[in-house]
Amino acid sequence: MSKPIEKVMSAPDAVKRFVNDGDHLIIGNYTVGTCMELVFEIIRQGKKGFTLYSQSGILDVELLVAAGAVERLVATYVLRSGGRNGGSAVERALQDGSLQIEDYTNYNYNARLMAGMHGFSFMQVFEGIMVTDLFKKRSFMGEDKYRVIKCPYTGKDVVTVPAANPDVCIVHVQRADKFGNAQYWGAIGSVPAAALASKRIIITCEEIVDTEIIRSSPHHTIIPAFRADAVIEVPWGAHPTEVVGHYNQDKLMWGLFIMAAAGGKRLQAWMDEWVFNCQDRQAYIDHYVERFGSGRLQKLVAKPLYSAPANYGSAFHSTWDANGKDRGTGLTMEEIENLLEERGLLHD
Amino acid sequence: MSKPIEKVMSAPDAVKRFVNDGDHLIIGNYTVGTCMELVFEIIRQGKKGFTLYSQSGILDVELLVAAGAVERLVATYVLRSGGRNGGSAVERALQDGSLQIEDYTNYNYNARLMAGMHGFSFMQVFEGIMVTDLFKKRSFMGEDKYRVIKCPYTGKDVVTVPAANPDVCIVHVQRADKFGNAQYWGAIGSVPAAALASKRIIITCEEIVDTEIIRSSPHHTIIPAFRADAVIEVPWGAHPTEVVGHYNQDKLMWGLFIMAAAGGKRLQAWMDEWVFNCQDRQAYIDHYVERFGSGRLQKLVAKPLYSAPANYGSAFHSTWDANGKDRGTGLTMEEIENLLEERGLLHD
Amino acid sequence: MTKKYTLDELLIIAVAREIHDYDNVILGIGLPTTAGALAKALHAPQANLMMEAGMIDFEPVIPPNHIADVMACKGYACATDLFTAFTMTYRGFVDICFLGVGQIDKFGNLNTTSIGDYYKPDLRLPGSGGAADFISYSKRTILTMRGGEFVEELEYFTSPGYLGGGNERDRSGLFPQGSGPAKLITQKGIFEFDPVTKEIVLASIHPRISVKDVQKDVPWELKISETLAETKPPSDAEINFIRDFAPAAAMGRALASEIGFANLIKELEARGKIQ
Amino acid sequence: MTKKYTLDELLIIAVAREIHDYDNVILGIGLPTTAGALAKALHAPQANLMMEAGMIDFEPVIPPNHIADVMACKGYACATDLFTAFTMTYRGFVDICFLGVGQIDKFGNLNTTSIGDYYKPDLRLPGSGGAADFISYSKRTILTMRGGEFVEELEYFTSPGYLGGGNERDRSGLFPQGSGPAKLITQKGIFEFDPVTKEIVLASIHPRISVKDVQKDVPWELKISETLAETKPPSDAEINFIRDFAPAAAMGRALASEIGFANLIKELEARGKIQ
Repeated sequence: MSKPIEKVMSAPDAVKRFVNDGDHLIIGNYTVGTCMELVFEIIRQGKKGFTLYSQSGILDVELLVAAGAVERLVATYVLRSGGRNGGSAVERALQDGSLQIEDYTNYNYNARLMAGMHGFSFMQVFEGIMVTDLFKKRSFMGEDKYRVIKCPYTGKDVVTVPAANPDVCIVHVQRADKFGNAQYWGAIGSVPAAALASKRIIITCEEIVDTEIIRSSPHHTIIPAFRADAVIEVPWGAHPTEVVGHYNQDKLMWGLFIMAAAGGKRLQAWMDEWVFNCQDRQAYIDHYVERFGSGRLQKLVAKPLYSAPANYGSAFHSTWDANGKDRGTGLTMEEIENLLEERGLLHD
Repeated sequence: MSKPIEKVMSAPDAVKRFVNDGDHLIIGNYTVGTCMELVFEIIRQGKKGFTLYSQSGILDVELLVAAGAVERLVATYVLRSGGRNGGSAVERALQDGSLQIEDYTNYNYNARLMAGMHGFSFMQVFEGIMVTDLFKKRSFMGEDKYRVIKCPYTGKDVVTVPAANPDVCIVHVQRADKFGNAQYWGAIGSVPAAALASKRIIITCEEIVDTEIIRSSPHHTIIPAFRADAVIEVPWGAHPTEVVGHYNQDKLMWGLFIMAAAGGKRLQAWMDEWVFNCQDRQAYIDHYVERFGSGRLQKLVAKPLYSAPANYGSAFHSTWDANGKDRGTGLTMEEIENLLEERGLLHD
Repeated sequence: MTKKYTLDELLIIAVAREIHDYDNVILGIGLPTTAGALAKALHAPQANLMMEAGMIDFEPVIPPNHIADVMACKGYACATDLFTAFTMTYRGFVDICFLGVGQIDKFGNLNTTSIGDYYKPDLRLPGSGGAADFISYSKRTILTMRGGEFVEELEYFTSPGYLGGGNERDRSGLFPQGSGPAKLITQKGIFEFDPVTKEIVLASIHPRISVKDVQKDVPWELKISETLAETKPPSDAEINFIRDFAPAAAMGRALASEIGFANLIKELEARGKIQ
Repeated sequence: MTKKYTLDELLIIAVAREIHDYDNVILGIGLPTTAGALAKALHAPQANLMMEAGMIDFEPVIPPNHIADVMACKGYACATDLFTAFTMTYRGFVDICFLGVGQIDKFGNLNTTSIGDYYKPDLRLPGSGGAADFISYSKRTILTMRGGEFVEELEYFTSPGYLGGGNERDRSGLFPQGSGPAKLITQKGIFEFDPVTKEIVLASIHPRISVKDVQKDVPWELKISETLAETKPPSDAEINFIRDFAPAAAMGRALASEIGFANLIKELEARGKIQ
């Protein structure tokens, strides 16, 4: 393995090194705890030409599309602000021809990632899709969007989707260690699959913790260190979306964004204020406090509600008992070495 | 859903109700924490004619085969006692023609369960298997053991295995609630897939805990209540195998079993003593203490080593703030009801 | 004497009554989550509420913000992933699900994707999300509509109802026998589907709504049930639960937003943060 | 002056030396776990030790009892499932794995399933377990043999080495290019595979073993490397680590069992539990 073992760096460095123009880029998060700071940084650096994958597009997709960074969108659900009379950056980009979209169901989209994560070239989906326009209307994926094969056991039609292996996944989690072991809990959705299907993984987290914390709770680890490329500690990194155990959704900022999203100029103004004029997440939070007061942020901070721990205990953690005897044979090291000598088992 | 909501019953009742002669029976556990008491009870009740699935056969498979309960075995790894000069119940049953075996790799076996768990009719496996005798030599599954299709995207050969949906899974876990939510941690192996692929699920656990414990740590739940058929609290239910956080493998009893397994008569004597002459797990443990002393058991008891908890906290858990005002509108209930009246929104 | 109610409350309560005790329930966001919380509190205490993001058996204590909002409850029994939440549906373990409607045709087929040319849409709606797969494989589906429309022909076919009507859905072999939309609930009435033709039928009408009021939204001659009933009004317990659990849902989205926004401005002004 | 060592220790140490720093390592049970612990302690501190039961990055503090023994370590970095552990291998993320040998042929193909007629075997061995898939998709595979045998023809083909030799494995298109068994390590020597013919070649011989000793186990004329070397003896640090970590492994299975059993009898007698 050629990756450095410690993956801690800054968000600008991570985006510079691991996100390229024209990449297939996937938002790892699903509605909750979205990797907002990485989205902001990608926009600040002017990266573009993406094929963007998103399970459920909210601010993340709107901002990247509004920034003109996305050419193709693989989606299941996009944001629409303000009902029939409203709009969205996605709608405007479709209308002016600058964006192509390929629609899937949540499950179909996830199946593409599951195939990618496991190294398969395709995954089965449910046959009912064949009667819908999801199946019948195709955009940039053409024939490959869905294909139909015969089950070798039942002879029935099986609908397939092709594997997705995005170039880079950006994802926000609760905690990680400096090696890149990332822990996430709450609504699992497609988060692990999005990360593991991807070629490169950039992780922001609310806190970088000692590796002992990670190693004591391995069932919460969704990305093992050897798959991670970058780890960045970004408190409030998902604001205005929420992070389970850290802070709630900020309905004020969310509302301001939603109102802005309905119109192109308003959205541009929002981005100027919150993305371009804030050089990093700390500047963004400082600006927020200046605009709205620290009390509003403080109100969002989660009160602790801890999971019941799992006991990983064992009766002992050494071969040798308190009297220095091997638990198996009841012998001390000296006795063992003498025995090996006696039996003629030692060579030099 | 017609199942009763509370699933607690005795092991004899559970086996009587949910295990039938001729069933496809699967051992949910994988080497560690094996559901020994359920295996013992199935043997005590003289159930037979099984097609048995086991990821890694140890005492469980040996005992069921030695009891003459198994006609067909789907396996990846079977126990062999004592090297070349030893033997096993499986070997003896193959030699006398009373048992048929279908060999898979660990991954192929697990792929059959993944297909079954997800409702697919088949699952992809890795193409390298085609050069081996696992692919070429087939037993009771015949042509279906593996089939080869073309990938609709790459045109390459894709090897498939058929879904497995066993009639009943028996499985031991650390803790469960009375509704059947079962939590397991440690080596995940194929444990969740074995349970969830099956039509019925019988769970033994070291402890039945308050449902609040379960609900605080949902990431450890491998079987949701609506899939469970029976829950039985059986402390030491996996002895002589180990249960993470509860007790270590008992090398004394394990050793006695291994020595017995090499010969049919010795194994029968072991079963007479430990299975047939002990009416339940408590009697088995009592007999153990009588034979070997309680000190030996005590030495196996795990010392606690708890996982770092996950914080599921939120800023608030009620729509109403401490002053009785709705957090969204800042109004009291009375003010809201007056407003609805004023705006003419109320009907009767 | 019963308490007075809003039309939003009537709709939520009609939805809640579709959930039976012991049901495995997939809830969508908004109205169904409040309905699910109501059902669990009042008449279906053992209903298993689930979300496609992988939350199994959750009990919301506040209305969830979205489909992946575990902070709206104090714990849930099992965290699974989205893939498994859907394959569990495909296997037949989901008794009932709820979908919102953008456009609906005579046979309960739905569009929630786009209006106009799909490739250059006049209106881009959210899309399928979980809808197409849930209505395909859940045993029953309850549709709800606020702001959607009845149309002769969908502009995009997102989610399958009864296809061309009659037994076409069952005959296709693509769906579990007997599945499909069971009811459509709007602020005017409750619709069912004719057991033979599968055409939508007005089955129950809310108090003070006339058949004409309903017909004017429907571009074909709407079938009316021979046993057309008036929707049973909400009980005090139902109304009180909704107001306590989700006052914004009781008020309706427009009013709740208006007052919420005013409240925010007031708070910011008080802190000198808005001039 | 170096410490004296047992043949079991020599074998384990030779295996450990195959693990490089930063390797993603799949360990099987027994000898490889001790070798993995040794490598991590002495020369490959950043090696990622994994087990197919789904343990990623574990550091054993005692020798594991089996392939799913998390009680042998104090925590591990990630718990995944068996399916994912194998698909991760298929995708090329595993640098090295270790397999034990029942029967091995000239081109490194393996039998760990049965001897005699497969359907009515003379000897039923354990089976494939993870072996066939790991040797297929790991970048390198190290074979170890204690008690196994070299044969002209396998009685059951469990796990693919170089098939019929030459470039047949690579040419088949079924395996990653360049994968396959890299070495076979026994208590007598270390074997490699000819880069062109893929036939097994004796590359290194343990101290005090003659080529004749090795040849007598092999039913064909064994190829000997032109650069045949003597295996580098263990260092004191290596020997001390093994004895401390796994005294039973140092002693060898037969002796450890004999003494362990005697110890048990003594203990039970002392407590009056055996007459």
